[in-house]
Amino acid sequence: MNEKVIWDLRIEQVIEKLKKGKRIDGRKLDEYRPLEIKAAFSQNADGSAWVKLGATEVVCGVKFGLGEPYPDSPDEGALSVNAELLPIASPVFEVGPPNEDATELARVVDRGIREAKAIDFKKLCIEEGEKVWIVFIDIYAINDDGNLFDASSIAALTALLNARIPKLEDGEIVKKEYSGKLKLGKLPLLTTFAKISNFILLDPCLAEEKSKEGRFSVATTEDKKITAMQKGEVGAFKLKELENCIDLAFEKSAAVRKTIKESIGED
Amino acid sequence: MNEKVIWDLRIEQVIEKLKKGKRIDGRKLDEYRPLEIKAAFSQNADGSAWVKLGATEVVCGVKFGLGEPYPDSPDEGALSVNAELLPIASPVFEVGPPNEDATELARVVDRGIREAKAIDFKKLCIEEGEKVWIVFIDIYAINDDGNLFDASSIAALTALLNARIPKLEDGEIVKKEYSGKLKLGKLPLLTTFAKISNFILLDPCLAEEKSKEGRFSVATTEDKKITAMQKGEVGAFKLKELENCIDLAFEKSAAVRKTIKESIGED
Amino acid sequence: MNEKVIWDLRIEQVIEKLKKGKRIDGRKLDEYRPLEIKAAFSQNADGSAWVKLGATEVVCGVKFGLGEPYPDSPDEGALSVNAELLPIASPVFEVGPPNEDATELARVVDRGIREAKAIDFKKLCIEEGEKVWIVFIDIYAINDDGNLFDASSIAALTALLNARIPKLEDGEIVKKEYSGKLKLGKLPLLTTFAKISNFILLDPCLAEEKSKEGRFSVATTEDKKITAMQKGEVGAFKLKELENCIDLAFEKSAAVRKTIKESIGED
Amino acid sequence: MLVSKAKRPDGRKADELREIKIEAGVLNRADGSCYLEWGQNKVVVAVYGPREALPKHIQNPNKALVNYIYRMATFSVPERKNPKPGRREIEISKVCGEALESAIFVERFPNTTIDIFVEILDSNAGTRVAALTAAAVALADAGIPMRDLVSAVSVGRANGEIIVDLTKEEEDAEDAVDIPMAIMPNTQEFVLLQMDGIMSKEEWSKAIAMGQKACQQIYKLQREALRKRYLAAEKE
Amino acid sequence: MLVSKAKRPDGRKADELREIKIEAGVLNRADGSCYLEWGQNKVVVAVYGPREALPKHIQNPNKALVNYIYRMATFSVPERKNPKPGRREIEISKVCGEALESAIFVERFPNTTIDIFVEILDSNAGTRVAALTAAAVALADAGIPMRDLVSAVSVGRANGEIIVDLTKEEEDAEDAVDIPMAIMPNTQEFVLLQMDGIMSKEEWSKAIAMGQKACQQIYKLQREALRKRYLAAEKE
Amino acid sequence: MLVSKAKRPDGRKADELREIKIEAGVLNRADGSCYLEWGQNKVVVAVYGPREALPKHIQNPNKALVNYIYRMATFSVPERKNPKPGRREIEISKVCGEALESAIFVERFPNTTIDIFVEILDSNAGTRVAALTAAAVALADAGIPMRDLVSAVSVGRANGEIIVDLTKEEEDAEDAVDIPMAIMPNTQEFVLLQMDGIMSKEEWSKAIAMGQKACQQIYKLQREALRKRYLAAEKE
Repeated sequence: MNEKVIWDLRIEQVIEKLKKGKRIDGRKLDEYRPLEIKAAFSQNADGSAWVKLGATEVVCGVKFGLGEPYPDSPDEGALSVNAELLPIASPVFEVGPPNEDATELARVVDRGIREAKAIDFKKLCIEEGEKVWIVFIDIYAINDDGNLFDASSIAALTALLNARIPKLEDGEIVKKEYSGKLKLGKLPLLTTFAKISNFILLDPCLAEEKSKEGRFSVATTEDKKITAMQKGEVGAFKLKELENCIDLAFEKSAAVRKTIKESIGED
Repeated sequence: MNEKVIWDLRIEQVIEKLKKGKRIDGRKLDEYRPLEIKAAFSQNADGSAWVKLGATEVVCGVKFGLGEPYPDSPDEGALSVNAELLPIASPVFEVGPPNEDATELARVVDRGIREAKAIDFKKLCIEEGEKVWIVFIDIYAINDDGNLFDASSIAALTALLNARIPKLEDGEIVKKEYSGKLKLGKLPLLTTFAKISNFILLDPCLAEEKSKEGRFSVATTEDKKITAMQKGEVGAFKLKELENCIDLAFEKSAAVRKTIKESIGED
Repeated sequence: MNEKVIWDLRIEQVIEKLKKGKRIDGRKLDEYRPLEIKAAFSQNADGSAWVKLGATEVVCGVKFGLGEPYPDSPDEGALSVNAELLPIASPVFEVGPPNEDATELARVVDRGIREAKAIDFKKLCIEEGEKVWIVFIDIYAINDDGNLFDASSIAALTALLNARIPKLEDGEIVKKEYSGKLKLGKLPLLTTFAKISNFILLDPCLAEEKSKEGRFSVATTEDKKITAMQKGEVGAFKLKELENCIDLAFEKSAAVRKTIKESIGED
Repeated sequence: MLVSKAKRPDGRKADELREIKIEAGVLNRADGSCYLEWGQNKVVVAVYGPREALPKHIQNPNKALVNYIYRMATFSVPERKNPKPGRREIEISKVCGEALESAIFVERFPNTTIDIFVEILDSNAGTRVAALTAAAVALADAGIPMRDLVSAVSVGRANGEIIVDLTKEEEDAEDAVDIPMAIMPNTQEFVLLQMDGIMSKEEWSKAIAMGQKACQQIYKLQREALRKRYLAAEKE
Repeated sequence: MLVSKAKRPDGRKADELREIKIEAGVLNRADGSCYLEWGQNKVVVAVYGPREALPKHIQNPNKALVNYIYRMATFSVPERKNPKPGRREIEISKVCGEALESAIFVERFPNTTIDIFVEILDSNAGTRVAALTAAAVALADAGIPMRDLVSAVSVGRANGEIIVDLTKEEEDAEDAVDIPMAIMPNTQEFVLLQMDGIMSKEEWSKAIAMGQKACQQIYKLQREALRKRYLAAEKE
Repeated sequence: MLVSKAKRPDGRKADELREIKIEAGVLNRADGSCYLEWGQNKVVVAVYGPREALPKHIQNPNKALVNYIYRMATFSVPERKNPKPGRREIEISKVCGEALESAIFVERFPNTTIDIFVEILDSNAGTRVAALTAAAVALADAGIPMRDLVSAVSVGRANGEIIVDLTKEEEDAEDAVDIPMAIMPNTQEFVLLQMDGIMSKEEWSKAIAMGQKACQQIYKLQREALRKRYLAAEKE
């Protein structure tokens, strides 16, 4: 109850300030919050990343599993992206299997990576029609202070970039030994915007998310291709607004990509 | 609430009229509502039917799948009948997995077909002990204006009658090609009755269902055999009443069978 | 509501009496309720037992199933212990999959048996790496008048002791024929205590369970080894109390073991 | 009515029931209970209620809800049953609950629920009618007012003969028909009637008549169990 | 804007829609309904509400909840679908419900829910936009006040061409891009926009422009269906 | 008490703990939180409450409910864990919640719930005691009044030696015994005690004594983490 009153005041504040061209935390409209990445934080994961975007925290782990290929792509590995909005991350998140918010998050991150052909699935074939690698990307929200989408996308890309493929012996995984790194063809990243009172804001914080009239995310690659889009939440965007978002995404994701590379010692 | 009041009035009306020997919609006690059948309405289904029985609407699709036979019948295919009471069909139906009403409906339709030996399961064996056809019959209630049992039974039989068995190549299903029609040995149909104030009514509409003190369904074949029975809902039947129902079922299902054959161009 | 009032009075009574060194049902602090065991009561089970401990009743059945061994123990069979707190057993038990209470119960019984190496899993290997016996122990609470833990442990051990291993022919189970008895290396039994007002009571009845400030169970073998422990429920134990419980468990389980042997005609 | 004299696999006559033992009031936590053995079948039933139906929105202001849950123990069948309730158990729970509700004066207990929990501990065909028979006794033991008891039996055909109380072996016959039925023994009205198999109306009528007779025997056993229970209770 | 003249597998032009039939008010139990055929796609939609949201704790005192449930019949796809809703259906339900809510005057109906149930009975690509188009008609049929209708179409690329209304065959092309979109036809604002595939911003802009044009055609068909429905209702 | 001088696989002495780092107050959305590293184990804990328990019918008018949820991330173990919680996680959640409740003044907060959520992000034996240790700190950080902190450690036997703080490698020894324990460090009372393995009472007593000593070290680290947190909070 009091919680509601506080948020109502925050929303008022967000809108008040925006009318004066200012964001509640002092950022410019097209400015990301400070980004910190800890790559490879988990030893049991084959690849991992802990991402802080402002106060928003997301962890991601990559594991390789063995499985059968899909009948219509017998020489290709597979990708499975899952996300959990842990109750740790927010007083409003609940215990239980992924809800529709977590499902949307996982699927949008998945599409960005999959459609960019970031992973060469043919290289993940072990025995055609019989055995392939399945890449599991598991994302956990640890603290939700807004824009879990971009934080998750950054965590997933970083975890993939430091992921090592397990060593096989007689068709079984050898624990703690690796045959090499996973190589990525593209580096797709999601860039997310909120619309509030006809302003378009990059990387909305929680107070801004609660004020928003629509979310728009676009996944782009380093060579300025679009690989996924998602308009979500209640609200409507004008074509001009979408076009501006796409241009900003090309520009802003480049800086994020640089931070990611630094985090894995590739700069 | 208002809904409840309206139904209470309708129930009063049903009983009032019955006492004068009349049904609420003017039908005779042993009269079916108008029946319309659209066979093979869905291209992706291997067999299908859209049934309107008065305002009650049910769709049914048949799909053939590959599976292993049961250990105790290694040379026989299998049958799986499922029903969903879609929330589309009624303001009181809920989203979710089949509840006990849907389960009963599916199992009664299943028994009628299975016990009549309508399907020759031995002909659905592909490789003994290894691979057989599984016949999936999936029933969806689209509009519930009473007697979903008979509408579902009619839809299932019609869908089976226009079902084609997929073509196999190297043990895999070839999409959109068929090896022939499924042939049925018998044409079992369910005929359902409601008991209201000691009257027995064929094909109860929704208002009659809400007034009923017991439901009785009997599946019969064209050669006057009984293949399944189900007394359901709260209420009790006298032996004489049951016997009359069986005789009526033999008679009334014959006309329905004729309409089904017309719908698939076999008359 | 009235239920609650009655239990509150019973709890008062339990504590009142304890202060005078007496238990509500007249037992000594370290005394079990009367124990009755009916071994092999179910013909379809491979082994079974019906246990009455005072008014507490538990049934247990053992079934052998065929399965694949775990990759890290290719020459060993497996054990699966499940427990259901049937709503039959208590007005507060609910329909549905095992809750956390049933899960704890099953796992504590499981650990007692497993860690004692009561079952020689190597003897349950049929074909290394391919096929092994899985021992299913299924426990059902029938009447909960307290201490389901010990009743379940007694039922599980008795059911194992009268369990017969099915006969195999061509790798399949032959119904109603057996190749021999399951032999147990140890006879582990759980002994459970409640702490109430700083008294430690053996085999708490329901009124005592409701009064308790902590439960402690210890699984012991006939050669005075400890094979499992579980402190459960809210409450704290002093080291001295735990040590006394262990000593009592060694002593009291011996008598129970004797009753079990009698029930299977081995005395 | 002619009853065949041919002997059945277990030596019974066509209209002969397996041995049935009924004991009422066997559990102390339930409001009513019954333990029943019917041949190899072993059933425990507990009844709770009428008690407040919760959550409140499921309450019916005009009558008690009757909630019948039929379950089989994993080890009660030849091959271990999955602990998760199957569609068969769900359907049986529904129609058996409806059968019993037909006999209970539910209108006397608005906003309540009468819960009937059944567990099958060993089985050999006919568990649903065994359970229904036991449940009627448990309801009476709980003091739930009923128009009449409910007595149930399965009838049908196996190996060319119309018979009562089929065993698993008979249910597996090539020509088997299984007809579980339950009646209120005083009015002879049917509250449960199902059928699996294919037969003519004439055969069906013959089977039903045998079932009606068998239900009267079962009714006698139910009353006897209740009588014993009342005598024992009086003594206490 | 130049539209390619190359013919597509089914003979359509790049900017040509498949045949679309819309019928409003087809079900008598729902408050509003619509049946739509779009090429091989067949969709039924029912709308209930605004009705009291239950359980009470989900109620929003400031607005109606919009609950959109998109499901595919098991037989509506080439290989039988698992009856359990998949993650794809859950995501589509979420974003399509949000798209429609953007057009509904939800603030007029506090504490209520508007339930929109969609079932796909046959399919060949573009089912989510077909369903959304049908749902907008069903909402209007239910008399739910809206800022504007919602018209939806999928655009994208296949075999090097920017096209509208892709078929399954086109979606399976090596270079396929699928962009489901929905707009409010009067304001041209986007309420749904998704994308699968990889393309440049220029191609995307071209596809979107074709989609905007197509939505105006679809809008016309929606209004026509509603007009027929109102005329029929008036006669009654 | 004699402690063996034999070195363990990772070079530790029998009574030597792995390195432990504790940080309190790491999350801004939770009422209390803690991040803990214990050897390879990595744990995050968030505490919410006391807050109103919902739905209302679960409320206890005499005390706060303590709801402890222990989960492992899929990637925190050598082979990817199924995301669905397993029976192990359910049992651990139950007994660890009961252990903590033994120390909390729950009677001061009727009708509320205190929610404690644990996620294991990397693991190498001893995660339940690591989590319990972190949870006690998170509870203190949330300002929940407690009789005492709770300090936890696992003791046992491997390769013939009685040791504290077993690693996975030690847990896999032929003769391994694992005894997770938690005490209230001031009263030395046990609030958690479990055991896996087979040993004599004498060995058990020796292990427990080592565990009690280790808990005092852990208690020191917990207090230190809380002290830092309070100093930092004061500065703000």
